[in-house]
Amino acid sequence: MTVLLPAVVVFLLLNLVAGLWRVYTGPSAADRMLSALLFGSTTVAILLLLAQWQDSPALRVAALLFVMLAAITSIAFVAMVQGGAARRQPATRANGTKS
Amino acid sequence: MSLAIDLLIATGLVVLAWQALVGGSLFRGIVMFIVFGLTMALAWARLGSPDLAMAEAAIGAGVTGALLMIAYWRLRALGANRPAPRSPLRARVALGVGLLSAVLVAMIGLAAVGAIGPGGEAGQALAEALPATGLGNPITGVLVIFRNLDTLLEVAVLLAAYVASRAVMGDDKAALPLPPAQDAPLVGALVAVLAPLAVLVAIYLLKAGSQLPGGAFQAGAVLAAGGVLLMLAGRLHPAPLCGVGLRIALVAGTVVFSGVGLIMLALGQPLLAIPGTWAVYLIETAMMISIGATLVLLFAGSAGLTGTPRR
Amino acid sequence: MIAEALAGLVFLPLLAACAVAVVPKRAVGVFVWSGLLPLPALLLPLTEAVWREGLVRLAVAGFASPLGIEWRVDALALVVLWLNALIAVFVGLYAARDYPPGSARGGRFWALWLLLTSAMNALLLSADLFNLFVTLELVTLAAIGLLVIDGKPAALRAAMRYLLLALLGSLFYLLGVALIYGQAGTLDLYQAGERLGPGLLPVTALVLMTMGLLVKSAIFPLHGWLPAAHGNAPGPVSAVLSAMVVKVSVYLIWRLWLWLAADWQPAWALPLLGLLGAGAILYGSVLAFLQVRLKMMVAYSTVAQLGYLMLLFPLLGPLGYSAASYHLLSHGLAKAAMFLAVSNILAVMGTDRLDRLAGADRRLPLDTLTLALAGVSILGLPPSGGFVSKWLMLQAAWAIDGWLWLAVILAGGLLAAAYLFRPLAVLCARPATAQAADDGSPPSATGLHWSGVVALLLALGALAAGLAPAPVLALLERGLPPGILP
Amino acid sequence: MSHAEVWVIAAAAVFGIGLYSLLIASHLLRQLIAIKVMGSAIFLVLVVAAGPIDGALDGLPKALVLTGIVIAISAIAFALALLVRLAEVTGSTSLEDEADDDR
Repeated sequence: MTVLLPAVVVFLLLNLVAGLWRVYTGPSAADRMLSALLFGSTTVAILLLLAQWQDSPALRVAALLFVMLAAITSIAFVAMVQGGAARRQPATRANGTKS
Repeated sequence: MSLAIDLLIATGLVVLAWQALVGGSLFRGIVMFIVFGLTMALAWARLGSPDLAMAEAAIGAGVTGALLMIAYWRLRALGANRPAPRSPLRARVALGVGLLSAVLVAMIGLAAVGAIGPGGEAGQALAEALPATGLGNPITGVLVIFRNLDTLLEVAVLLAAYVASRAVMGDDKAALPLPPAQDAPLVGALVAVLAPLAVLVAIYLLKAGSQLPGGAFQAGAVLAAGGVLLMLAGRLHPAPLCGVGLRIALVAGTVVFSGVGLIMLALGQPLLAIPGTWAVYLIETAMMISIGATLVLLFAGSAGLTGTPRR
Repeated sequence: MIAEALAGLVFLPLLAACAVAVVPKRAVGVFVWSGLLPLPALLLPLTEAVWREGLVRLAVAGFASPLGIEWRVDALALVVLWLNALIAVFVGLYAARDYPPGSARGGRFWALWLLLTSAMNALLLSADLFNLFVTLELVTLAAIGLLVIDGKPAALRAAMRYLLLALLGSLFYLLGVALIYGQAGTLDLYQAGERLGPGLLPVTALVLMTMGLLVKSAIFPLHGWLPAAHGNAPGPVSAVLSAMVVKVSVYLIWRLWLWLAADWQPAWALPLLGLLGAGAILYGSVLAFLQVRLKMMVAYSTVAQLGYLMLLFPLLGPLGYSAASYHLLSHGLAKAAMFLAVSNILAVMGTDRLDRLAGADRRLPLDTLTLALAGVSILGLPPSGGFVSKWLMLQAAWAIDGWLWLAVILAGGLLAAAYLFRPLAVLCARPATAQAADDGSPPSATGLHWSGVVALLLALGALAAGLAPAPVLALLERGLPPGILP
Repeated sequence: MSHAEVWVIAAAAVFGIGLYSLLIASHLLRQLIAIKVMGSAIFLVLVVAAGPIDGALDGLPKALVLTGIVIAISAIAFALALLVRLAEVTGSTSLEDEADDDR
């Protein structure tokens, strides 16, 4: 167990790197936001594993906080993109098409 | 294995900082910044500070990210997001300065880490003094009892930020535009669950803060996140005037904190002495309310808030 | 009694600011004045205690350092506290004309004004490196909020630049604090000074913190943000920015070098800091002379006068210390008076371009007088506070054979004469179309408004500082920094 | 390489990137993010450089960082309000294109 838990953490961290690639390439704002959300969920998993492995149960509360904030961020994003669309400004302008 | 975890997170921080700050579109930069904040939270978790992990996630990434997004949205609505070109010379100088500062910080940081002596004298004093207070969380102890002047002034900083933002807005401005709320069925359902949950979590964090990680700042940030949620879902609207209740909420933290401290002085105790655990809870509750209210108002970019009658 | 006075200095304005934010508009005035007017009275028992004991200490919350935060008031802190109280009250009285406490804008103005006053008092009392960071941030935010209160585009841009640089300065300061805590294990300024020695890390930390504070105090060559900010702020705000806000950062630099690093300050850096000051004096004076706007001229004059505060480092000694401290006090009073007078001129004449101000003395006799009297002190002519400080400074330079510094001080005085004489000559000149100016505008009532009297009082204060410097100098002598022997 | 060294080097790199970006970015929003990121780097240094006490990291700097986070968000929130107002009045989101009016 002492080996398995950190190994899973490393695996999840590598997972994040893959997700990061998506945030990097886009191409649409929604892609980026979606992978940022994925980032949030994976982080929750990492925090829960760390809580077990480092024996610090308080990290579970931090994980709970992450879950709640991720939901709120997603709503903020939806409002932002729809709000932009409602003002007849194409949401794609937000991502600047290409870096 | 644990070093591998640290290395991965640390590398992630560097890459994300680069992604957030250099090149690419501004919007991508903001998203990357939020992800950077979440990674910082992981770093704090690895450094054994769940308190900071929570604060970083809620304030550093969550609320700051929301503020940056709304500012971006407003700037775009103003049509003011065009980038300006830079001279290549300046970029080269900047690269030099950046590299130099990184090397400098690394050198002095490594020297500082290498030169660690017996550990912080103040930190040891903290560990010795904590049991007498009845608190289990040293961070809450520092913030509310041992170094509470910092905390009090910091709530005043938040108040100053709000008043200064109001000063920037000027008289004539009712409120800055928010993205128009959409009637999405899912949003309504989510809000119905999340808003009460935010209050519940905030109260839990406040309650837990005396013994476990948590406390007024994290709780206030969660309340603020709830308020932002209500605003984005169109349940709360920016208003040109600040109601009395809201105004009291804004200053409650400063007033209750100073009030307790000054009453103790009048009773012959030291200035800002905290009489007991009940006072800790009282002060933390007031601070939570102030922090939440101020952050929501800063997000709204307005003096006050109004609710919407049900449609 | 002392504890109550100390608490009052910070908490009275702080709670008044909260009250101003909450109460209805018509009640704002009461809280504003009850937050400001008692401040000088609170300083009286404190002055007596510092005079008697030399140092007043208070452990906030009952926890002494290293765990808690301590307040320490010595002679220097007391002098600057007095300056802050006088500026807050007198400039506040002046500001009550532009921002009536009952108005919508007034509420925000006064909340920020009181927060700023409280923050500066807290900063001056504190002996804790991190607490100083918090108070510095509060000072910065409140000051910039005041700067943009009229919403002028030029002020907004200046405020943005000021804010960015101030935040950057705070970061450098905080990095220094991190290193100090890592080495000394305490945040108390005095304790940390004892724990540390002349190693690489403490010196690096000192340099980092100083860099951050140099940005915040706009010392040449990092002064770039100051003229635009001080030149475009509303009148009373310019006065407090120039008289106090930049000064508290210099005050902190002094604290760091002469108290924290008293035993291990790198000797090579002292002339370097002096050179920065010399550069500020010469560059600021020349640019002040070249300005076409009166208010910008006064702002560049601040850049120049801040340079004298840095000359303390090469002239380190009892004389240099008294001179620099006295300069801080007298310049604060004179510059505040000057900005208020210029603000009146700007309001009545509708412009502060020097080429359009000919004959303004007819309409604004009082403000012209204030400008001239404050100029006497800035210039360093007897009898004025500026004369005392510059005379002491010359003596200090003479004593150590510092010919370079001597030359800079003298050149600064001459340049100040040049840039101050020019506007006065313009103001008192008879315009070519003298009849038109005289007929069209009878002496304005605004010129005799009590706000003008307030400005005059400040200028007279700067003069009076030259007539009776003995008590203040004696007080400063009692609180010399460690390592400086009388 | 010890854990503390990993964090310090990462913090140094983040600080350098922040300063670089602060100097080259022309959009004020980006410059503000740079300041925020540099602040996070310094917080890391503050906690790590304090060194451990009885195996765990010193608790005091953590409390300082918590204070620092709240101050940082206050400053950023005000700066954003200032930025939006600046864009509203002058149409510009940069300090570059100035023409500092001497009016």
